[in-house]
Amino acid sequence: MSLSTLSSQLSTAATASSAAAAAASPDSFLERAPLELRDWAVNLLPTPVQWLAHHLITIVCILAVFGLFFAFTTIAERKLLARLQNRLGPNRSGLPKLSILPWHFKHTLFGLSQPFADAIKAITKEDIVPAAADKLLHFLAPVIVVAFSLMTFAVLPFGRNIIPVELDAALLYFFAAGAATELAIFMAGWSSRNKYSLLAAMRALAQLISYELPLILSVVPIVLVTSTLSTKAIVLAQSGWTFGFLPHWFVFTPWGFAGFIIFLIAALAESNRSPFDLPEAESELVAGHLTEYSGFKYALFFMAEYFGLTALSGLGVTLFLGGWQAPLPFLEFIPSYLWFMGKLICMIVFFIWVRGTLLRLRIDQLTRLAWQFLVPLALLNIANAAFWVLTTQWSLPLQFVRWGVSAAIVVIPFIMMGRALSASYAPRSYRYAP
Amino acid sequence: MLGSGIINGLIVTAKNFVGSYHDPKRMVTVEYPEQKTVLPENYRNFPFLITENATDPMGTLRCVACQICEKECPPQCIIIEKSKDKKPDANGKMQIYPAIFGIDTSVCMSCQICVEVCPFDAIKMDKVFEIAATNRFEGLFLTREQLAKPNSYYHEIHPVEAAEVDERLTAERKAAEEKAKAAAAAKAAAAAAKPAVPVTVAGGSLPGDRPGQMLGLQSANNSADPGLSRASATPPGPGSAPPATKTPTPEA
Amino acid sequence: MIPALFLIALLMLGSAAAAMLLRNLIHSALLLIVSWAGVAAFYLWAGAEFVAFAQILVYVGAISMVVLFAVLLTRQNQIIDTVIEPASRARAATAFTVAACVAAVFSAAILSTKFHPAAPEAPTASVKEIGLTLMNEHGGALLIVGLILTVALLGATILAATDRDEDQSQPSDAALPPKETP
Amino acid sequence: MTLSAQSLWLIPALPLLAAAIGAISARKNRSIAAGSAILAMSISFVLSCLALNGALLAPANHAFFNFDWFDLGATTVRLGFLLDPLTAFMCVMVTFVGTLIFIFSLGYMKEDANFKQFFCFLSFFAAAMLGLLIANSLLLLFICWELVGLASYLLIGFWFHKPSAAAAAKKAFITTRIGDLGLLLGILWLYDSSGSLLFYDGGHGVLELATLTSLSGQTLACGLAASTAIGLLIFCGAVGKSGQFPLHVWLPDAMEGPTPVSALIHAATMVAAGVFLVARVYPLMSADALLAAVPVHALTVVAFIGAITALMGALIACAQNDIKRVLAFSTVSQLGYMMLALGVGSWTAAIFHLLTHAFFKALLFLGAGSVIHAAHHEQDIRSLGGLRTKMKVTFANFAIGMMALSGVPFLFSGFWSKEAILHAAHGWNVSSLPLYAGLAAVVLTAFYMTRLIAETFFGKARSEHAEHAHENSAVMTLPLVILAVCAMALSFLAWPSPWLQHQLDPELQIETSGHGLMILSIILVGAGLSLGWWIYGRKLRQTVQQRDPLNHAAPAVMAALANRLGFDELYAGTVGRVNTLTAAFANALDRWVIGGLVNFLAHLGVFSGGVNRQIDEDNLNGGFDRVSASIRGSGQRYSKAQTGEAHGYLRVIAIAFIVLALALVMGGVR
Amino acid sequence: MSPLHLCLLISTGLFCIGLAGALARSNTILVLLGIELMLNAANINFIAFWRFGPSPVAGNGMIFVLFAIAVAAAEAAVGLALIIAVYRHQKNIRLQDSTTLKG
Repeated sequence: MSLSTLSSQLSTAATASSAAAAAASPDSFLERAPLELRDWAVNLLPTPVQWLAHHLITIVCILAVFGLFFAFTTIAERKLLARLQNRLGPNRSGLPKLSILPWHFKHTLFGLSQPFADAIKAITKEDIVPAAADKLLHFLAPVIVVAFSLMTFAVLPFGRNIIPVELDAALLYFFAAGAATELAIFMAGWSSRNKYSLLAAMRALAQLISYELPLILSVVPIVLVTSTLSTKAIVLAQSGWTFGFLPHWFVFTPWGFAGFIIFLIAALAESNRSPFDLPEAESELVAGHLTEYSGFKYALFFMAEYFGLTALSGLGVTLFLGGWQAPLPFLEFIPSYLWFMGKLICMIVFFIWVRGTLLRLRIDQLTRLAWQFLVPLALLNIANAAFWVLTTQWSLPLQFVRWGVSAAIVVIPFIMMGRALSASYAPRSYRYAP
Repeated sequence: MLGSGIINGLIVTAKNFVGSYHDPKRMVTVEYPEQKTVLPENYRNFPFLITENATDPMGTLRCVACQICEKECPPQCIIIEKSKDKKPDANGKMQIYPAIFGIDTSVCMSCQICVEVCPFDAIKMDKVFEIAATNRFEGLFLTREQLAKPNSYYHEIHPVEAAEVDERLTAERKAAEEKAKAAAAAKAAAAAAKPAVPVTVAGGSLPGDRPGQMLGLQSANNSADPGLSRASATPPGPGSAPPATKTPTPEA
Repeated sequence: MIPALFLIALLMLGSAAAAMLLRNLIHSALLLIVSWAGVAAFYLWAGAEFVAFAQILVYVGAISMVVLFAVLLTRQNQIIDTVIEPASRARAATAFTVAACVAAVFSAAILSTKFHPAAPEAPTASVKEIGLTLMNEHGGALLIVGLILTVALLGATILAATDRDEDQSQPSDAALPPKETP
Repeated sequence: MTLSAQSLWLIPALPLLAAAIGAISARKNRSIAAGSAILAMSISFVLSCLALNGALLAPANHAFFNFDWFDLGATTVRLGFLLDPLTAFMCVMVTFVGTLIFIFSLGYMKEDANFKQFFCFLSFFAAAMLGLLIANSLLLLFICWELVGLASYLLIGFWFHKPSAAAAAKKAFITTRIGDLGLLLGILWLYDSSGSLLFYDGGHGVLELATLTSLSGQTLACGLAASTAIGLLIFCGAVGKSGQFPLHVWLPDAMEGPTPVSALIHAATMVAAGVFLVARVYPLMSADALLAAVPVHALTVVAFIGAITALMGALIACAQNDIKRVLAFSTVSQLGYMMLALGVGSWTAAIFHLLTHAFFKALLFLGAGSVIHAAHHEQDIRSLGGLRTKMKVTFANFAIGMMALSGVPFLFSGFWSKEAILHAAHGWNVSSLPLYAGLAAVVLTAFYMTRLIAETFFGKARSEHAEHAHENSAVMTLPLVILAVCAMALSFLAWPSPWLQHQLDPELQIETSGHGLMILSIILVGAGLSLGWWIYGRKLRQTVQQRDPLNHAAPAVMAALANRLGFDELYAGTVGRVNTLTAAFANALDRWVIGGLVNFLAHLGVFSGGVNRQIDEDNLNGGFDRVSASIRGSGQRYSKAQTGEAHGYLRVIAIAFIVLALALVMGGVR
Repeated sequence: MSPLHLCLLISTGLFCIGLAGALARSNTILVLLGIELMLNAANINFIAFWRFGPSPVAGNGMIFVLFAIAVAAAEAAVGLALIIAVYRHQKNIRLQDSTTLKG
């Protein structure tokens, strides 16, 4: 098998999938509504500033939608976590008492206005900067972290035609922008002039760098199979249904499933979520690199973290869960962006669920998981995807062999490595002092 | 297999999630201002003063301003100023009373030492905890008027302990009465021999001269009646009513 | 187009020059990262977006981290030399002279050369074409680069790892908490 | 996605690589050897599937790839790879069963000190076997054939510290060599008369029409056609390797090797190589079929040898007490069946039976291995017993294997393949003796398998080891389950239509002659099973010492059968005796005559070496010393220029660059 | 002055800044970073010639740069590991102090 035949096969697979996607595209009014609205608004303006307005509207939309999304994620997280632990969660903050109204409408709205109360609190709090801090970097760190985590949204296809920037190398862009947030964490830790902040920042960096590897490696199979880096094309490659009800999402293939699991774990670690929230383990370290931050700057870091989580979930949806595609053909009348948001919410709820369930890992367990388990498994999974690509043309009886072998490639190493690894995750039996 | 534990855990929390909506028994949250948990009987936080007369709290404080608690208080949050004059106490005996009695609850550490050292059972621990105030120097500094609470309130919050205290006090009073009677009889006998001299009695029989109380010992050895001492050793149940004679009649 | 180029050049050269002049190593490193980002911006300007993202991913995402770790591990960020040795002053002077000479020679060569006119339209290269070229024409080179990277990273790990003997020479029970009494 | 004939070499190359890795890895490092072996086999399995996919696209097409091996004067020796359904099916079977057995070995050989070597040998064997399968040249086939023999020798003698194992290894090696001598002669004869050893070569191969016509046209002095004689010589090789009648004696002894080896080599794959060889050269064997004049057809011999073997193996199996010996003689008997099928003209039926037999016999052997492992290497069925409740999974799988082997109807693949053979034998118009032999063997097979099951699994445990046996880990039972599923699922290769046979030979016409034979054989199977149960199952054995019920009935016959009809003694008395005498003579010759000469030459060499050293030390060394001293001095002087200042070096480079650039510009070089 | 000239001049500037830094600084990390800058200058040249050259072959300049980036990453990793090893050995990373290997 030479490389050239491989690549030619890849190209035929890609063209076939894009052609299939082009065939089915029901464009209802709801589907087009957001874009039409934007075009209408842009056309109100004079021609020279239209391109600027076009981009500004996009940016503002992303900011508004995901800003609100962030706000409600926090309240949803608190309420869900509470429910997972048999508590009620915040349910007190309601409408402010307006003196102009003759009556007081007393309803707490199930505490839904909590994020706004939190926001007001964060903004009005005192902004403390340590005297010895590197003032400029201390200020820049939260700005950079929010900016870069927002930039990752630019390449996510939110709907059939809604994609802020259509890039050929979108995945590369996503990871490049994501990588820059690590710099901000370092800056935050270093500029605080607090040695615990610095240590925590280095620890956070170690974690982020080790988990960036499985994260990217878990995406490579997708690139291998779809032979493109464009998120739009990847979503299109997942269109269609077998027997009319089995969607062609990558998560429903053995390699895709394994990749999705690796992606989920790495995404959890990459967005500093429990059980990988060592960098800011509130109950152990003070707040890691955020120790010296307060008020709005702290809120910015917090926001960036949720943006990162949302962006990674969006990427996961795009890559493995079929993006904006409907799961069943007759559900296609629901606009694509709603499907995307629905899947996104599912992912985030899953993340919250995991947070409410699992305990925090030790740092040695964390790194061991990445280097001894996820990375080898992800590498194997790449080979698995290559096998999948090679066997695209197999006839029907051999398809079962294909599935079996592909599943075996991930399941057997998973069990074997898991067995070797689970010993190190057992409750420890030694005492600290000899 | 690696990961099965994670899935089990996820199932547990999912059960919690679903259960929290249809099974109110699961919920651990108490919605505080509306609902309150019942505090355990031995709960304590800040001291208060006991008065014998429910209608006029200020009238009959048990406190005689001996200032032992003020001296013993580790954070020194008690301030007492003796009165110049005397007033009759619950037993009708003339006593010095605290002109000023203040406790700074922002300093108090709820150690209960003041209660243990008080020879008159005059200061006890309270159960209030909602003492939030907007002013640290006025709102949290409790004066004599705020501190004084009737004995019935004490029975309400610590029934067992209050019953014991009352029992002991009654016994002591009885002993004092008998002693006084004996003294009166002796005096009568003496009067028969000598011309009578009028003497006021009862002061020396107050419970302050019992060292055992400081160490937290029960006062059974002091009570003359063995039946009463047995009753004090076995505390009455929570539902039992406080002794009817809260204010025993002064001696004749 | 050209004004954008000037802007990018200003960012790139300015931050690089500042990085080489500053005495605070962390600031230098961060400014260098800005400079690398400027290079990436240049690639974007030139239409090589794949390379630009790769540059950001590798330089801003990876190399910068290694640099910062190295700076912190060698603890040079806290020791800022207050005294400048005469020898280093002389070295800086020669360095500046030599660099100026090189710049002069280069610029002269560039300015005196007349290049063939550029192709009428800018070359486009989609990611797919790049991938195919990499895998087909340069497949061997790609393998070798992969090998080099693997060997280099393994070597770097071994070089930077502490020797076992050094660890053992440390008194081990000093760091432990006092014995627990049951 | 298919695999072309050109890249078929990948299939054996991977296990070979694994064997090499196993050979050079450290002895303690178990996981590398085992892991690489299993990985290589699984990848080979995938590749074989690819090859099968390609072969099935054009079943009649013999895709081949030939290449020059080396030149010998004017002649060029050529080798090649061949891809047709026969090869592909065999490859898939070998790699699949091999992978499962490798995994089973992980558990079975866990405690063995030579674990690593074992996997090395296994991989080596697999490589040789796969090489044999893909060969398009009788020469390449023969090379791999001998390598397979070597691997078999190594593996039978794996526990070489046991004298019986060492002896068995030697016996297997030497006995098969006798057959291989015939094969080698056949190959030489074939090369001499046809000038080529390639099977298919675009019209020039030995299996193609031109060569076959000329070969069958030549007649020898004794009246045989040349092709018949060559075919019979080649068949000699098959007789040796497949344990056919005169040379079957090594196969039961080969059970001294570890049980996975028995399963892989002496049940599923290697012993089937003889059948494969005959099927491969089938056009050559059957070239004389149309010649009425010749006194005997090659295939007739094959059929009768097969029939004798089938009957004899089944008979002896009835009287054996070692669980593995029973299965070994059963293997002999089943191989006889396959030979019978080849002989009566239905090579597709033979291959079908080969495939199904590979699965259920591997299953039976692995089941036996599981039992042996659990019972701490207690192999005597009289000492076992009662394992049905202790090892439920093993029992269930073993029972499936037993029913497949006995040919229990419809659900089990063995039934269909055996049926195909009996059908072919029925249609053979030369003689009906093979059919009767086959039918008798059907009864016997069902009988002895029932006996085996009853003794091993039913009743009560009759020894300490059997008492404490318990189920093995999943790594050992999982392959059993997979094989059991396959043993049943392979029925679909023949039902509802003989798909496999059509794939192997698209021109095949299978005439149906009613269901009479099938009903007869079902009755016979039932008879065998019930007879076995009547004798052994009704009154289960209670103690180890209790005599076999059949021994009561016919002690002499049973003693002869238990003694394997005395073949070993016969061979020891004749061939062995002669061999010993010859060896004594050769030993004397070597020790006194050749040894003396060699010693003299060695002393001569020592003397001349001493003279040489004297010259070297005096004259040459001094000169070299002086030269190197002067080089060292100059090196020290030059090294002063190295200051160790990195800045300095960089500066010099930069300045030199400026100077160079200026020189270029000034010199006008553009 | 064509864009190509401009690009080349910019790359010259970057190269010379890197060179001056590498020559002047005594901290080994900064010397290494100066060398990285020079590498980047070379990469700019590749892209410039690819973009403005007379007959660009699709992607060739980019591929050069990709390889250069990969090699630069390897170089940075090894170089910084060496620096850490040197630091552990001699407790500082002044380049002029590392002269153990002189003749």
